[in-house]
Amino acid sequence: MSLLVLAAESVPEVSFTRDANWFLENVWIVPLLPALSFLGILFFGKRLPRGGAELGIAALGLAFLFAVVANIAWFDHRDNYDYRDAEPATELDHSAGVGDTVLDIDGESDTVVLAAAEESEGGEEAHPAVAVLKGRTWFENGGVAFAVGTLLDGSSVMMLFVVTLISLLVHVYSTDYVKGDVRFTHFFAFLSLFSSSMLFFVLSRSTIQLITAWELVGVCSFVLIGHWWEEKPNSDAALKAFLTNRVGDIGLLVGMIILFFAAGNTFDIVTINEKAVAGEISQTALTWAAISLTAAVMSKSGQFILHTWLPDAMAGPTPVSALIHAATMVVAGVFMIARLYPVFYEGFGIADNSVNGLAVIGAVTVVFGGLLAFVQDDIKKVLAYSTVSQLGYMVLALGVGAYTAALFHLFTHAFFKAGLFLGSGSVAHSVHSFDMKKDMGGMRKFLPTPFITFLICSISLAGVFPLAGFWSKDEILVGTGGLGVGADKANGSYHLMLIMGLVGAALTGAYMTRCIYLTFFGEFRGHGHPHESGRAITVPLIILSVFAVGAGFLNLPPGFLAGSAEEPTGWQERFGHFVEPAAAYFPPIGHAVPSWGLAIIASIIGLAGPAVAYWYYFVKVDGLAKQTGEKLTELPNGITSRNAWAGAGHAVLVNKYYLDHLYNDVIVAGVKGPLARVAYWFNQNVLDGVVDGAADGAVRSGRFVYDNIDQKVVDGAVNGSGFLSSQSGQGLRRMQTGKVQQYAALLFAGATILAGIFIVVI
Amino acid sequence: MMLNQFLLLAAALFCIGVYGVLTRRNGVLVLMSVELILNAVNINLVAFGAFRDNVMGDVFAVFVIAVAAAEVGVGLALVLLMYRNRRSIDFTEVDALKG
Amino acid sequence: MSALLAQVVPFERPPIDWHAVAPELVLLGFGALLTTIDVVLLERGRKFTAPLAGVALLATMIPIITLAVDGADRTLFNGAYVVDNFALIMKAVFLLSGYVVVLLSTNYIAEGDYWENEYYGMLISSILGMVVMASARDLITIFVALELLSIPAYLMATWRKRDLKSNEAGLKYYLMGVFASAVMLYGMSLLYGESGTTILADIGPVLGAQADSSTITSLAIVFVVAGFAFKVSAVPFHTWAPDTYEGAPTPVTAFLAVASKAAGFVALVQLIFVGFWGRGDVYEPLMWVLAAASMTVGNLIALRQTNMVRLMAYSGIASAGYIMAPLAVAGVSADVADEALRAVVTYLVIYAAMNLGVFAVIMAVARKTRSAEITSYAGLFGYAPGLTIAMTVFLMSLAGIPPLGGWWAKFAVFKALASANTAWGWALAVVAAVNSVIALYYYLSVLRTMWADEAPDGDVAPIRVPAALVTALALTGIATLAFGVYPPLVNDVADVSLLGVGG
Amino acid sequence: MSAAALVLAETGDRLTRAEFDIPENVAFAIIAGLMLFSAVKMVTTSNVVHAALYLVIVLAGVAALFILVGSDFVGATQILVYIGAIVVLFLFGIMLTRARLGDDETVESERRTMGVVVGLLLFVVMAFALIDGYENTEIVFSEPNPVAYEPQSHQIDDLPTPVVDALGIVGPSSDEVLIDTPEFESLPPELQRRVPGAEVFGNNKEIADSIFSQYIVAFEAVSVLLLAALIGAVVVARKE
Repeated sequence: MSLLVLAAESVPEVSFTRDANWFLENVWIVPLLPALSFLGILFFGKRLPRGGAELGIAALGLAFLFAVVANIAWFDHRDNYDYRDAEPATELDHSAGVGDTVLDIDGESDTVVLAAAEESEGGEEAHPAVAVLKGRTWFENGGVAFAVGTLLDGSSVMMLFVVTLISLLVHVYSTDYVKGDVRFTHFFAFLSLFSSSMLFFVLSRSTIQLITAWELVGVCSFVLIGHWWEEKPNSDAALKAFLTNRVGDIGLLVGMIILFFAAGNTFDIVTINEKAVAGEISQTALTWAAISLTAAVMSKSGQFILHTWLPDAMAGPTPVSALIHAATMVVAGVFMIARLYPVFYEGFGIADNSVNGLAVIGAVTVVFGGLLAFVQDDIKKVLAYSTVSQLGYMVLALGVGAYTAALFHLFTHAFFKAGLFLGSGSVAHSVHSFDMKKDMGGMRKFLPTPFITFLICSISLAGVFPLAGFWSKDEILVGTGGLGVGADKANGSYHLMLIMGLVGAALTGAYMTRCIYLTFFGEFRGHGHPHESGRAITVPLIILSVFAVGAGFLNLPPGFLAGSAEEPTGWQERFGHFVEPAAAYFPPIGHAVPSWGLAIIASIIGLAGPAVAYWYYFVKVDGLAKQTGEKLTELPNGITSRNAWAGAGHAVLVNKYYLDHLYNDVIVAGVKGPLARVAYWFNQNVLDGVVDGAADGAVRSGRFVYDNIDQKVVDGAVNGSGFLSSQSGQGLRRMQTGKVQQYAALLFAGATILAGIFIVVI
Repeated sequence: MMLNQFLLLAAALFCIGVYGVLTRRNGVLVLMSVELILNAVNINLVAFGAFRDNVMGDVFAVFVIAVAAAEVGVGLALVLLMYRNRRSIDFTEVDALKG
Repeated sequence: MSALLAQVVPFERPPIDWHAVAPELVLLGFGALLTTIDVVLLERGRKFTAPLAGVALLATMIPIITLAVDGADRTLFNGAYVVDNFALIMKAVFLLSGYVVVLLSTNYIAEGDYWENEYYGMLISSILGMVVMASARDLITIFVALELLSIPAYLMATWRKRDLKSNEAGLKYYLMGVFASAVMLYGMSLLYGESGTTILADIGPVLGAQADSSTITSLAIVFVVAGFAFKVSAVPFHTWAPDTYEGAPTPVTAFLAVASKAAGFVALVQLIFVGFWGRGDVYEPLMWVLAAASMTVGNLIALRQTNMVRLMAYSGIASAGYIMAPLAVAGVSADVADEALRAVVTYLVIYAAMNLGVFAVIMAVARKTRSAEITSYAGLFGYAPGLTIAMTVFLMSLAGIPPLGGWWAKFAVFKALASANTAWGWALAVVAAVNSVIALYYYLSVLRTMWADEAPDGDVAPIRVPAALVTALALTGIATLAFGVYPPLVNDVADVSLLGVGG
Repeated sequence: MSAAALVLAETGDRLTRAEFDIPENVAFAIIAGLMLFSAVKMVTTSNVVHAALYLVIVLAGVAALFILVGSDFVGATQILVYIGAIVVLFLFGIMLTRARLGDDETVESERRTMGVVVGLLLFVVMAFALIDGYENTEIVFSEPNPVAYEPQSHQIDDLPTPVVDALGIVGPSSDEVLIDTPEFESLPPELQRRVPGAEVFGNNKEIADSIFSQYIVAFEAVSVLLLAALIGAVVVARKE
């Protein structure tokens, strides 16, 4: 770590140039396009043949193309930019530090490319890391310049790709999904604004811009969650989402103000980061700023205990949920940490700590969210809690210093979670309900395409090799550096986080298995005849599942297939190389070395969860259902009644099913008899108990947590504080008696008592 | 003479005025009590003026007297209007607006 | 000693900088013209009065602009009257919000057949008082300006003479106002006694040089602040505000909620930054208590309101808390004082725009529903989408959602509190933060009623909004948006300092 | 403050009001006692007209105090405006609202308790601050200073000894000396007024001068205020 710092100091830290790629310089066009489409749809949408949807799709399409080109340009920029070629910008003030110069005093728009040399650990040739900064002084006030502009580096250019792609697909999907809605045009207008705000957010250069975009994202989500506002639960949910977010926003505001003063009156993100890295900001200020900002992340990114709005937000239309959960809104919190990573890194002492606020919150959220997903009957709520859990992974990763892993998981998660949401939407669309137990079941027959894509995305989410989720989750687990994994422990050893992460992995597979069984297998329990969705719905699903399969290969761990840990080649660490800034505004984080052992163990644990769930649902529940001919969704009785059932009905019913198989086995291959008998005994007496117990236990603990902690304590606290303030408002209201002389008494007494206190005390 | 002779007398008048303001139901009496308070202030101002040996206190007192005249005029107009609307000048009855 | 000169030197008029007092004179001239027209033309003059009042207020802006362009600080009458940037900006705020109030009043007063000529005469006198207040740096001038702006306002609040509620509103406002000014006067008399002068710039050094334990000064500061805390409706001196707001004619309510409150703050700021400067040990904790109490009590009671105007009254009480908050840390250092002053001015300017906007919508809706109950706003989106969107913008701005003006106002307050970097400053920031969440809740409830509920009785006839109200809505709406989108508009004007800061 | 008093006392032969302390204090005690009694009666009597008369006594007492401390102008204004106009207004108010004479109202004990508690609390706070702040502070009355004087000759006999000493006049006591303006001005204020022929004013001139210079804006504002209050009160109070 110190080596890195030294290396960075040994070469000229900063140089400036004016020759960045045109697409990188003018990336502000990307958020502008959907913003224009918002206005266009708002004013002309109703008069267009497709109610404005075409405008939104066209804008997002263009933005997507722009983002793709910008990504390609970034590859080139990132790899081939040589600070030695850069001409110093002589007209800029050299006395200013890195990033200061971008506050164009003259108000002219310049592009300033900021570079610092990175010396990789292997001692190979220095890779310059550059961020393309472009800005304009918005206004100056009290000697402080408020700059607006774009800060483009690997992470933001990656986000551009994700946001525009997901948003484009959601737009396309929505043309079918909300067809015929009363506020069709309105919906598309805000979908565009939502995307625009998020794009604006990821490109923000100053903290002021960041806050504005953050709030805009919040307002758009409020409008979209409450899209069907005529029903009270929907507008309640929107209100709750907004209010909960507001709590965090205050944290954001306070954190940014602390940083503003601590970093010497600047809103510039790069400057703040640099000063944080260079140790020019006091530790206290950084810690408090990090804590305040963590509050913001907790509300925005649905971290325990401010996550309660997220499941409620399912009241919005499904495409909105997909957008919120995959690309916008909830990842804003994670991205904000990444943007101001030095603040968190130094503020929480991530490098030399083994427990910090961020990591703990993330770890708790991973397990907590996973457990909650078990007991939801609403398919979207399963996915919502799953998002909570996965966001926990991202925050955990950032908390343990695995920066790349966090962004990589954000990247892969965006695809499979969007795929899952849109898939659930297509199922729900055909049965007009989100209730898995009441109205779904056996959907694979009716909806083959959504079934396949849902399955692929689920497997990816569960982290099964070699789908996208495997790679990103594995990287996070390695990044914890816990229990001796990851050779370079530059970021401390987070044993607890590793364990929680593994538990979460097992839970993820399990609840998704349950969800798939309840939705797609068994007998159809709903009414009517579900029908396959149209092309506008299936095509986005297919595209997303392709990404869900393949996105992981963008960041193969070094040493995989070819090369070695020291010399990654080809696709190895491509993503990390792409997003991780190696510059003075980024902390010198260590990189964990992947471990085959951990990957295998994690895979086993990760598969154990689904295996248990598979056993429970596909084998036992399904078997029982077939046996009795009932439409079962759970075993009629869990482990509680197992003792009474040991030799009776349940056992008989289940056992008979297996006996048939076993007898066949015995007959077909008689030699296997004894083995089978041993296996059978083992099955009946050990495995069955363990499996049943595990599945039942998970469900029960999930139910307990949901009922007692989530609904009663957390939600109760949130609602209770509202109730309490409302009640105290009522009490205070009684002071207002309407009698003028009592008012006068209050006036005189108030003045007297205040005066008395001040006379005596001061 | 002691400065506090005047100031304490003024304080007492002030508090008697406050008592009147808080307890009288008759609107005109409340306004009279207000005059008591304002006169207490004037005693303060003039006493301080003598103590500080400049005329600012006296000038201030003259302005207070002038403004008090305007205030009384307006106050009596309001009380009169109240009487016309309600046939009563009992301030304790005025409590339609509350909460 | 000056007395010696007096014997030989006959009275000579002190030199008067006519340019400096030109705004007051222009306003005074128009006010006299208005009264003369009333006396000469009687009823025939009615149609001229509203436009003339509007012209009067806009014409007064001209000398203010010339003074601003000139830029020099002017001190008159031994420092009793000062024309500096702060004064000019606040005068502009008073005049422009007065102009919007004229727009709001035009149809209301004419259609209600109220005493129109006299009404605008009252309005102009009151605004004249405010304009004087912005420059007054002397206890006597502040007192007289306060009375000049208050007494016509008492009368305006009761202008709907036959309405018992209006009557009650005026009476309560008057009584509480008189009590508060009595308390304030007592405090002023003590200030004069302590320092021997009424000029704030001379009082400052005297108080600053005192020992920390001057009980008289503590009593004086608390009493004087209490008088103005009444004016800005800070808890516990707020009780009049909800009742008066509800009962008074709505344009008058708007006037009280914006201009009158701003005038109170102007006086408070002048007193604190010039007169009490150096006694931060007294006014800082005092402001802290008042700010925290106002925010909390105002917001909590607002949660339970069913009447829109009362809701705005409590929201205004809470806002008063926000505006006072920076004053609670103003004495930490000169830099923080600058920051606090900027925050107060920024908040006042933006608050004027958005609050007047809310009242414009309330008046427009009341033209149809004849009610200010929140339930009567149900389904507004269905038949008056324009008004609904305008109200959404104003309420969101009040709640502090970017990129609307109100957000900058809140931001300035937080920034000022943070810049002090004291434990008390941070604590107040936390109180303000919690409160801004509570505030959002009731604003959103109103919005939900407007957007989501069904119109009562299914009455969806559109609202016809007269031109004057449309103008008012447009002005305030554009200002609210512009302040948020392009903050330099307000930041540049708010970049002021007071003459005489630091004694 | 006592330091300031000492300095003044050292200036020597000077007729201050302090020398008349005893009669003035007696007068003060009588006036103050009467005022307090009347004030208490005013806020407690059940007869509204009596209350107005008690108010007159208080107001007259205030005027007397003003004159006692040498603020003749304010005292005169007090009598003219308060007793001459405001009390009359009150009486009109009482008549117009036809308040019953006699047992006008009863004060409930709850309200009385509230009033007593707040009033006493207020008095304790004020008195504590005043006693703490101005304990033993004396008002040192200086004579009203403005003096008008035309240069003229005087018999030395007619001149007070301090003046003779101060001007350093020597000569037979029957001689006439001319005291011109520069000489007159060189005298300390308390001696000036003892020069025969010097006219002494109250502080009226000073009050007038400062109202029309330093407080001119306030003065103009008050004029607008009175007009506005007049018009507004007429609108509100008149019948329609």
